[in-house]
Amino acid sequence: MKVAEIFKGPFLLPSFFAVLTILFPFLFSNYYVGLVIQIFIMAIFAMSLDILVGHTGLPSMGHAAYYGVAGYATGFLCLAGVKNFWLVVVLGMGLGGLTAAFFGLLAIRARGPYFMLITLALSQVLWGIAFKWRSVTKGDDGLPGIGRPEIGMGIDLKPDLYFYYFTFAIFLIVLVALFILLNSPFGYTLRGIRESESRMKALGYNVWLYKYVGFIFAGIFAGISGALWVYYSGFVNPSNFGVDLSVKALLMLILGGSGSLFGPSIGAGIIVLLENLVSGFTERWSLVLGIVYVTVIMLFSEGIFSVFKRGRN
Amino acid sequence: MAFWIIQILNGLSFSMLLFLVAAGFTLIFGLMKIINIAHGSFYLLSAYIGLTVLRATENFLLATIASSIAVVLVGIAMQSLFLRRFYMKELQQVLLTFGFVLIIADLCLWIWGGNPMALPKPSLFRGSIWIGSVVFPSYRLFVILVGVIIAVGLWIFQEKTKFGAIVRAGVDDEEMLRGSGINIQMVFVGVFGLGALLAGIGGMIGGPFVGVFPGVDISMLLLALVVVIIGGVGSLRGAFVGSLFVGLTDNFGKALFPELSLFTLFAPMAIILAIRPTGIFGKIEE
Amino acid sequence: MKALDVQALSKNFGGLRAIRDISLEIEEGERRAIIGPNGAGKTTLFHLISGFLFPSSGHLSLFGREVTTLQAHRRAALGMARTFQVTNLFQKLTLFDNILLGVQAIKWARFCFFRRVMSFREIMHETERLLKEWSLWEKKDVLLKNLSYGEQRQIEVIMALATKPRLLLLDEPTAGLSPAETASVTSIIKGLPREITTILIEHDMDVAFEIAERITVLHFGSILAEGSLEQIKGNPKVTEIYLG
Amino acid sequence: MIMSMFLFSLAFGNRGIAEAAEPIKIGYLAPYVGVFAKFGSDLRDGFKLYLEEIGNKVAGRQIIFIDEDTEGKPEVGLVKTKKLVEKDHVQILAGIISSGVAYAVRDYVIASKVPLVITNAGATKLTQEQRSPFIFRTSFANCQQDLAGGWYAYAKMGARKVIMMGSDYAAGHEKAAGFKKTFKFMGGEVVEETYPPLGTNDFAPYLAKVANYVGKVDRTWAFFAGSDAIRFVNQYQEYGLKEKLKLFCEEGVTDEANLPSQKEAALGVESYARYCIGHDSSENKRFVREYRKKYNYDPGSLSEGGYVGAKFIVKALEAVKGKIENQEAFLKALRSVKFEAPRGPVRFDEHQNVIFNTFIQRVEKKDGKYNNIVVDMIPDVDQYWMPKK
Repeated sequence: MKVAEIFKGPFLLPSFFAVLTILFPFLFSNYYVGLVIQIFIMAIFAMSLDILVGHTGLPSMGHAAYYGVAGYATGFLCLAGVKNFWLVVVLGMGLGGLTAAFFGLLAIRARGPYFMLITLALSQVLWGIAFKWRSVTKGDDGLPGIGRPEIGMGIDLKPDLYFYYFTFAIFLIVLVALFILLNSPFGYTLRGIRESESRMKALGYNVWLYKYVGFIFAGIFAGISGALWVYYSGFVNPSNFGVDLSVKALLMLILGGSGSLFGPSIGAGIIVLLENLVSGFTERWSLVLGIVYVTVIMLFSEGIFSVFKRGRN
Repeated sequence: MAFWIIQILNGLSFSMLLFLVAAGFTLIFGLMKIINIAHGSFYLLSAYIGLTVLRATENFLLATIASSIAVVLVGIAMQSLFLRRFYMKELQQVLLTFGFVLIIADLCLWIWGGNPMALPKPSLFRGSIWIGSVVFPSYRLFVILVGVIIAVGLWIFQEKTKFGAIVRAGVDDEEMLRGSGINIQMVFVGVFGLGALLAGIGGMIGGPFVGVFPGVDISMLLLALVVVIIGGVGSLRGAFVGSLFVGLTDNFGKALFPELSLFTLFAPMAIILAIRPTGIFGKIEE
Repeated sequence: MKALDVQALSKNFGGLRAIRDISLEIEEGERRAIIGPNGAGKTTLFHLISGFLFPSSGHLSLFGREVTTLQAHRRAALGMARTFQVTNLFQKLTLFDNILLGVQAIKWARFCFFRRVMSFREIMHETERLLKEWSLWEKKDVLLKNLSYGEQRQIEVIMALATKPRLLLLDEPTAGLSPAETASVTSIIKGLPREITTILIEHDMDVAFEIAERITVLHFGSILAEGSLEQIKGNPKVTEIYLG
Repeated sequence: MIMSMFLFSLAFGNRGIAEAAEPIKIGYLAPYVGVFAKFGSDLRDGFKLYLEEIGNKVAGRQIIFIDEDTEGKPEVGLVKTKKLVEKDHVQILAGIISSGVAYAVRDYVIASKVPLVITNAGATKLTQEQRSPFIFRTSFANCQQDLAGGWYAYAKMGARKVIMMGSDYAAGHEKAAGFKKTFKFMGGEVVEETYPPLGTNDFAPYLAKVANYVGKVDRTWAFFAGSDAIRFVNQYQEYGLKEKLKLFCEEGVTDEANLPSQKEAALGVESYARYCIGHDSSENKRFVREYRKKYNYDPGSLSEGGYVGAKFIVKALEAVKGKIENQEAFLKALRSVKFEAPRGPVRFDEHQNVIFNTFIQRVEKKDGKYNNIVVDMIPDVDQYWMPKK
């Protein structure tokens, strides 16, 4: 499919939204621009998790581990004076991947519920280290004062408006990268493993190796969102490893529909909007969110569009 | 010398509390293969209800009964009305329990407010006793006693009773159990209720010294997770050994090298995860 | 050169001795059927040969190479393919994707993660050829779970062939098929090129005799008898265990 | 991508608020959950008490008080600050209990050019190396009264050796540093320091260690806040240490907010404080009377901190006749505000941190109620205070 085809046919609807999001900052106040930046970052995080959950059938419950590692790396590098964005984000991705490489060795042996338990436990080990190693991570007070990076070409990312377009660009790059990765022979193999590991073994695929490499890819892409978040908020602390973060990413997949290209982004959009707008209306926003999550899972357990999909085939 | 006795007793009292919370968590995971994120919420709810009843009646036993009944009902309702629909779908069940964490936590915040509170101790155990030259609160001995009694009770339940045998069979091979004609959903409701009861009693026992405050649900969940990973997933024996290990290490860690204390909890967990992912007594699920 | 050489193979599950000291030699290009009543250990033997189970004792070599403790996917890479007694395919993927995964399994391209599958001409054409050859091309975009049981049994065989195996293990390929479907699957297997060694597990004696040249009869985990079609037909012990 | 559609319909055209005598919006940040929950509500009640005294109006302009819960967590505090500035367009920010939250929001506050009047968080660097014209503090720096306390312990209490226990977060370490600086300057020795984590429920392991030092050191210095302080003081007595090894702590430990839950365990405990309810000035007596009338509980140092913070802001607004939009003039006016607060005369030093007298107080029981009474006073203590040897 040549590039031209991408913006025809099935991609008409998303490209309409792309244009809309470009005009967005001129229609809304800075607060909503900030919200959409958060949506982009969370969408990248959810997409990275979907490599595992949607495509390989590995339900990781500790995905915040790689997000947090890249976040702290960004924090330390920035406070040490490293201003260049590309250097920091590559290091963040590297560290995310490295952590995933180490955790993958421990987790990939297990299956299903045990895999969930181990990935959750591993992410909490990092939370414990970040919380307790005060001399380095400053514990719960975290690392404040992380300035916006430089990306060369003379663009200053301090105002949220520029950071908005920058994050949108990174989001598109990740979207295309994942589109290619998940439609490559490697991507097909992951989905084969999701459907039946024994059949893939019989065909001659080294199933463990593919799961392991998939796990590392998920860590690398999660590293991007971890670094971006710390640059956006200017702050990192143990909560970047939080259980709630890993679970929220899973909810985004369930809500938006895992295993699809735009599912994670839709889920991210809905959940980030829900959290921020609901808290604007009622003080009991956490109660409302809890009820919404339960209802959503009860009704659309295969994602919000599964209701339509079920109708189609 | 008294220093060591005090520290061991401190550690033991915390271990028993951890056992109560971890035992329920590991039973639910062992049989139903789901990580019950809302397990800490049973602790939270039970402690708050217990506090209200205690303020009204000053009777610790009555408060424990009331809070336990409430928590068991919540547990059974959660399992039979919601989790049951997603049988064999672990991911959806776990995310459902996360929704319940938010609901229960915010309801408690709404009703009891955000100020951390401690349950008054039962009148019998308000004083302190002398051990050698140092004073030790008698309530903590009570906690150790309750923990041991419940541990023995659970052991008898698991080894000797029919329902206990069914649960053990389920933990070992749930498909086979289903095949043998036993109504698996009833077993799940029973186990979930039992898990809630244990965490609820933990809430009452922990109320006076750990206290109850927004956020205690997640910290209790994490502690249960550490205990279960170290002791072994799905086994009561593992939960007991794990809680002893965690309770004592945490206590001695804080006493001897405080700046590393939380880390002394997570380091052993990481090591055990590396060597044997399902813990000392857990079953390797390849 | 021997396609498969099994020396004193046995497998115990706790107390149960599922496979008792089996020795078996199959020449390259040969068509062997393994028959026997339920519980004789046929599928367990298949799992041992294909690497899904590891033996308690004994040796196993494939095309002259020792594979006793080699992992399943490494044995498959040596040119061994198998089907499963219980259909084991990718239900939520399309028929095209299923076959594609088989075709791609033996190509280096399978490791590529930076180019889309559609850009690999030879994989796409090979998949198309296979589907057309088995006249399933018009159903290429149908999700597998929406295909009939008979079609799925057929696809199990196609999937195995997609990896261009030298040794093909067929685990009850005609189980649960209608007589017409059985006939078509049997003719497909008979039509396979001669150089592919085929080992067939079959419960149905007629199908076994139709396809295979030599028969091995398994009984309670050990070999009761082995020989040409006539020898097995005439063997009293065989008829006894079947008619019982 | 449906969020664009959703937002498009929701918030189009929320620009251009009506001109008239625009209200002045004050964004208030305080924790209403967790360890600092009680302190958070005290801080808000004190702040609101003063606003009510002036009828919520300054120079004809209505004051709108928008309140956000930081949950005492730095990451949540930052999100809520952004919401107040970007969504509610507040002109002044005030409040913040925890030093961790204060450090987390500093850069954003300066970048968005909204003045922040801290009414409690003692984060030292914010009025020292990291000071800024936009950041004021009306409560205390995390070493200010601790410097006076360290000197007092050595010079007046005759303590030579102490052990120190502080909460393991920014304030804990900074306050300990202040006390240690003057105590060592005078020649005292700090035998051991331990920092239990914030939100420690069970002090048993640490207290068993303290028992080893009975008879070997003269005092236990302690700083804990909110519910940690309640549990610490109660368990300190439970382990029989109150009589054997006297406490000398920072005001937060036996603050009026904690006394109802500590009762007997706090009796006789001495501490150094920037505000003492027992201070007999006419302004303090009026404040305590008004506070009890409105909220029917005793004002602690947090309540007074909130009250004084509000008064500083309003006095500055009056000086510029309510023209908050002219920020330069408002900041200049705020810097030069001086008045008699319940705790005594207050003014800003050149780094915009408040100067006040430090009290030495002790918990006494009078007709069934527990309150702090003034034992001594050290005048004019600022954040760089040092004793004359």
